[in-house]
Amino acid sequence: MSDPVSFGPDLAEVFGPSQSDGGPDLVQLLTPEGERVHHPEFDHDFSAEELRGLYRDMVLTRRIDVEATALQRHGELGIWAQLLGQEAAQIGAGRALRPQDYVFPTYREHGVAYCKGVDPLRLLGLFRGVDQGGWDPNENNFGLYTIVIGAQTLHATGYAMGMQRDGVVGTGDPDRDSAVIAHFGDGASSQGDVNEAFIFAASYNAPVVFFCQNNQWAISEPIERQTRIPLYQRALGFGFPGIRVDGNDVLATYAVTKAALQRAREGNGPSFVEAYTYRMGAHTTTDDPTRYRLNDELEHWKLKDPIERLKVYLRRNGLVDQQFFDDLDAEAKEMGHHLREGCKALPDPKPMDQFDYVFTEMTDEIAAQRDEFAAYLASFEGSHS
Amino acid sequence: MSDPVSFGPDLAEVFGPSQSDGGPDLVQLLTPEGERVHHPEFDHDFSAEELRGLYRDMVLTRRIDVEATALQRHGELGIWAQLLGQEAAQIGAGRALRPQDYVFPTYREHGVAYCKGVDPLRLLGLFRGVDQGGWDPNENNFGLYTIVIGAQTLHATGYAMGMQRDGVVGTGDPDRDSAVIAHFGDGASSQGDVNEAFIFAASYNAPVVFFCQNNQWAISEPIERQTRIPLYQRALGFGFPGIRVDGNDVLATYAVTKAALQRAREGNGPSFVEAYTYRMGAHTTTDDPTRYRLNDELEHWKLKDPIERLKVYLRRNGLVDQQFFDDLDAEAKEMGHHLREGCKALPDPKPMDQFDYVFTEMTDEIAAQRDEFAAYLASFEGSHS
Amino acid sequence: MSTTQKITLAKGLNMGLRKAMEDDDKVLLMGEDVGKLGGVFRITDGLQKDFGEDRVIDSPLAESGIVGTAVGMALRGYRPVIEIQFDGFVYPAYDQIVCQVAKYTYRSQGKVKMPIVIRIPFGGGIGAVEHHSESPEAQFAHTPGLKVVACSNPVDGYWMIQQAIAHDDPVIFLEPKRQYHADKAELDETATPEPLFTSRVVRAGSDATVLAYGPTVKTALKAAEAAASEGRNLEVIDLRTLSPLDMAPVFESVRRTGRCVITHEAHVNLGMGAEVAARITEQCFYSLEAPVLRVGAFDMPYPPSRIEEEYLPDLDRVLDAVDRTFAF
Amino acid sequence: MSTTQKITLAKGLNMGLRKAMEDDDKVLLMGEDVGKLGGVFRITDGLQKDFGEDRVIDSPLAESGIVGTAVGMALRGYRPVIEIQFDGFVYPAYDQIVCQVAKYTYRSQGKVKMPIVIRIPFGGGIGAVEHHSESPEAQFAHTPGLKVVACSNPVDGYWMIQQAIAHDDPVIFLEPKRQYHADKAELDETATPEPLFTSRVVRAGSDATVLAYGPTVKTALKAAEAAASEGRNLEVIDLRTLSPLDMAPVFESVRRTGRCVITHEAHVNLGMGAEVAARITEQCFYSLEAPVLRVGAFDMPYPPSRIEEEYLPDLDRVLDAVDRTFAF
Ligand SMILES: Cc1ncc(C[n+]2csc(CCOP(=O)(O)OP(=O)(O)O)c2C)c(N)n1
Ligand SMILES: Cc1ncc(C[n+]2csc(CCOP(=O)(O)OP(=O)(O)O)c2C)c(N)n1
Ligand SMILES: [Mg+2]
Ligand SMILES: [Mg+2]
Repeated sequence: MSDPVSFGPDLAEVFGPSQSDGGPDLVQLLTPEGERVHHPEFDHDFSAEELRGLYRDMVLTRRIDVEATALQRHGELGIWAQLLGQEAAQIGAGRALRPQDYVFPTYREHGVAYCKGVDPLRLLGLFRGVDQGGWDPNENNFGLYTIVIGAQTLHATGYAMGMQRDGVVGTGDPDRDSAVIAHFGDGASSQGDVNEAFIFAASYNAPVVFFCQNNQWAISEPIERQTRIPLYQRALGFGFPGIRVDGNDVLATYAVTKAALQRAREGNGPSFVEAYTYRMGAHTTTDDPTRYRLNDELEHWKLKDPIERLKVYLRRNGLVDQQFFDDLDAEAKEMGHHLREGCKALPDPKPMDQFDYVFTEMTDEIAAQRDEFAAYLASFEGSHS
Repeated sequence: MSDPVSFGPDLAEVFGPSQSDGGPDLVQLLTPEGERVHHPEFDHDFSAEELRGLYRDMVLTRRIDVEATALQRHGELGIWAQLLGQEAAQIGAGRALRPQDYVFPTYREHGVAYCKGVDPLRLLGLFRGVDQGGWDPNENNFGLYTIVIGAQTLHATGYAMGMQRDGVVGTGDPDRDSAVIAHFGDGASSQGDVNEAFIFAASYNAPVVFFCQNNQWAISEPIERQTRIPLYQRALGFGFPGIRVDGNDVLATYAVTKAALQRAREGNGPSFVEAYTYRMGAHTTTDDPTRYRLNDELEHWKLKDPIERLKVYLRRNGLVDQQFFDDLDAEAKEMGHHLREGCKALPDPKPMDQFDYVFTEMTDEIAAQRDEFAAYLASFEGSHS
Repeated sequence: MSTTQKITLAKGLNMGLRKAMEDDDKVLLMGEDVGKLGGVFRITDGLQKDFGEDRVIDSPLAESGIVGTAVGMALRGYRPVIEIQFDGFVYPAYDQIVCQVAKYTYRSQGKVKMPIVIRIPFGGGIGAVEHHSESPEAQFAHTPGLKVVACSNPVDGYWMIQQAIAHDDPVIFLEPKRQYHADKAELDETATPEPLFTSRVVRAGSDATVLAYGPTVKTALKAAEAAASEGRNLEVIDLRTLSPLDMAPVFESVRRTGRCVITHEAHVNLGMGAEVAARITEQCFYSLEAPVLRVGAFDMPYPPSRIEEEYLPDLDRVLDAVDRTFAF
Repeated sequence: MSTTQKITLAKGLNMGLRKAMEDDDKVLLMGEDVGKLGGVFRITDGLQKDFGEDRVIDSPLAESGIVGTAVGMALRGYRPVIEIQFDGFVYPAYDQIVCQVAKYTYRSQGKVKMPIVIRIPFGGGIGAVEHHSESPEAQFAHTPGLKVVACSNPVDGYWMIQQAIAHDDPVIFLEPKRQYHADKAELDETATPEPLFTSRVVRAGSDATVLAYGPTVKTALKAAEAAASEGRNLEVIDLRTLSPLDMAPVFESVRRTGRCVITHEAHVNLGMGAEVAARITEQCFYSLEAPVLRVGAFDMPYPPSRIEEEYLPDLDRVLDAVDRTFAF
């Protein structure tokens, strides 16, 4: 029996071929050309106002990103994690949330933060080095940015388990039923923590949506290093559904995420959404993507720009006029102004205050260190060695 | 769109129903009643000698286990991890190995160790507290027992990557082509490390077989805590085949593992074998399973005893005579004697020697500690405080 | 009117956990085998039966998962109490502990609390196999944002676990596993316990100070008894809190005695003894008749259990160190 | 005839890695982004191009996976050199490091070697966000079975990385990331380096001893210069090896000077300074005019980068501590 046997189910049959354009399983409601298509399962009747709103959100989000990138170039931020190209994935997901839903972001979820009502200016603090997340996570149900890859997926699962215990899952009351969304990247899917989060969520049937923005790259490493089959299929092995949506299609991302959240809120447990998208910028402002990827790829994805396709659709269907664009332009400018001025005005942290934050109440040990440090600093006043 | 949607593929459809008896996907060649059945993909023509050999291996393995358990009861071992009920899973897997294949065991792979030619006496050292694995892993290509759950699956994957670099995979030379087998339990499947091992193995197409003995329990926790779908299906989400075999059927386990190893040796990458079995004893000799599981369950599984069914088959088909059983009995007794006598004769470790093993060459620091300790011990000679 | 009962450490912890769960329904227990089995040491015995599966949670076999989900539950307002099955199995959760549990409060400038207790049965002496006898306290004490305490006796077990659970910062709670079922002590549930983050003089003396915590407190007390029979009067302090340290009683003692020995099961190199010695030397420089000496494990991995007692600090090695301080 | 060239630390490490790979084809590099990108700091720049993807391995994004597979490769006879992208990301691999890498040789009674080098860019001062400025050395030095070294300059970088790779025990190799592209130094590739596990006096002096390693060596040297201008003559020792420690030159120095300050970026509490201070006090008790003083981070998580320079030990804080030793 040394001839090669077919071992278990044929993977290609189970999963279908992997395709660089997202493959046949990609859920799409708006093509790159701006054509509205329909999906048998995931669809939604968008009102003109909804569509204009999503467009506006994406434009403002891109503006936040462009502005922050410029601030980094001008030395006002130490670094910035750009989201260029991922606006639809983030706005689609962010707008599918209800106020009672809770978000666990990575370091790139600027668009989701915006949807949750976090002042974008607050996002700059971390990158400017004045704080490590200046917003109150419980004010907008938007957690602090998490830098250790994947760690937040477990927090999300635990938070969702807390919701279960609070009796806010599956009650049938739409204002009460709640869910959690955990954001992470394609690279993060390789971390033990993320896979453990899948296991815990499945085991307890926790109301959490694992929302992965597969932007094709983890710094210099392509998605093929992390998985050899389409990533959304990872979920199947853990016993919950996975689905791939066109992450550059804000309508599809909205519809799919909404369904996933609803499923969770209703007590039907976790699911996995792979938003198939592309990081058009560098990993961060300190990265140089020309070292590891071809320009062709970027050009190819530029044709799928998430904002352009909705613009074309809105125009073609007469849902917008010039006034809309002018107003939005003004709003974006205002946003830019807010960030530029606000950034420079962000107060530097006070070294002496830092001692306050280590514990909920300062220990004697820390108080002693603070006092010594104060005395040391005071010793420079007047004479200086 | 607040009605519940069917979200992604229907799991029950993809995976089939989970069944406590192993379900329809269970590969079996010998029924609990000792009836030989055939499988379209995984079969093997066993010679009478092979069959008698497998039977003998299981009986001797059980004897090792029974003997060690008794030694623990008599205070000769601090603890013992029993394999009662898992003989077929271990012998099936162990006999499928070639000498050049390498094993990464847990703490329970006594049967596999035996197949690899490790003197069972050597296994006792760890449990007696005289060493932490007294065999040389490279002598029999049998790694040291690993106690931290799941850690060895990564070692296995790395070792397999080393084989790839050594050019001993996919050459077509059966004496050269090699593979690794990584043993772990159902509980272990929840560890980040195990899932990372799947990812690395898939990413590099490493020649490793992940061999999981699903004995239904991780100490007191049932398999349902770790997964809500059959465990072998976990592999599919990582992009390699998974298969469930009747782990109480030594013939099926042998055939399936052999195919999996061959696949790996030929350069076709990792696969996952779930040996569906049952831990008939306690987790270890310090465990009390009556606290968490019903006797009924045990009784149910006793009817599937891995040794009994092969005995019935051998007898019914006239492949054995009384002499065979008598000889085997004598051999088992001899094994018992070897373990009992050998165990008590295992030399206690010498405290002074321990300093030698921390590093490949002793550092001055450690030498100083050794010398101080020696002087301290010497101070007791003669007078004593 | 106080009623007292004789309890083991295991019982004290079990009673303390029960009390904490009764007092605050946000308290949850999580871990491997903590439910039906009541934990491999039976510390959570009976609690799932009485408080249900939602509050005493058997987890999948993944320590990072346990701690990581506990962080999420704490963010939702719960007070998770985690059992790590054995000391050597805390490391898969190390990242979540040092990067998340320890830092969340600081990261959020105090806006977020992390009232998580991580219970770790620690230390050796039970004849176990590898990874079951570790003393990982120094690594946690080195990490800002964590508090680290160690109980040494049944009564402290009862009170300290309740105090740790009621505390709003994360606490690494070390339990000397060899003591779980060893000695009994009289518990008066109506008494008022001392604050959690305090050291305690457990035997007064004047010739030298011996510092200990967790399992070595008993060793130190035995050493003091033996020394007394030879006319040497040792003061023994149970540190109880390892981070923050409560050094005031230590300084006071060492200034009186001039000599100090610290003993723990952890490796000497960069163990708690290093920090305590450095602080004593900084603060009591002119009082010291001898350097602070440290008695702990040799700098090697924990040995096979047949010889563990030769490696663990014992009465003789403590006395030997005391003798050496007198040789200065 | 020796030819020399001026190199940065980044260049020295890159050259050293290349040399090690040329010398021994069992040497493999593994890590996130070490291949095409050459690492986020470009330390492995060009190596995948020249040695191929089988020897310079871009890994999935999982640190435990990287270290765990390296253990397997070491068992197969390879010599893996791992790059951890930033200090703060070593913790997911902590379990594999302390329970497997550190213990395998001991567990097998010396039958198995673990020639693994784990390179960690460490320390702050680069204006980074959280988790990118940590100093985790004490945790590894506390773990028996690991060796821990820190380079401080380009020439040491070149030699030490080769020596670490050629060494048969696991080495945690700390690289002061703020120095990667800072100063250049003259490298003579034909020179004979000192042994790996040795400390080195980098400035002779007689009034007090300042100990440093990694990024603080430069700080200490600057402090010594400033002190010299005020007539105080500081001896500076670059510890280089943190485990094992090479204390002989330190004891010799402190016995002469009677005063010692140690500085590192890690937290003072249970940092390397605690161990070094304890050992000095034990061995040089009668020579000490003052306690060994420690200058390091306050016991809080690493702060937002805008104020990191106020937290990191600097020239002034080192001098202040030296002053304080003279106040005794
Ligand atoms: C545990 C850990 N390891 C490494 C890093 C360094 N790092 C930051 S982002 C990144 C790539 C993440 O890729 P992905 O998950 O795809 O997210 P993306 O940045 O593409 O959105 C890496 C390796 C980290 N932050 N945490
Ligand atoms: C990291 C870690 N956590 C916890 C333990 C304690 N422990 C030992 S065996 C075990 C259960 C293992 O179950 P499973 O993987 O199913 O293997 P089995 O013992 O059933 O063969 C546990 C929790 C451990 N050894 N390592
Ligand atoms: Mg990505
Ligand atoms: Mg099991």
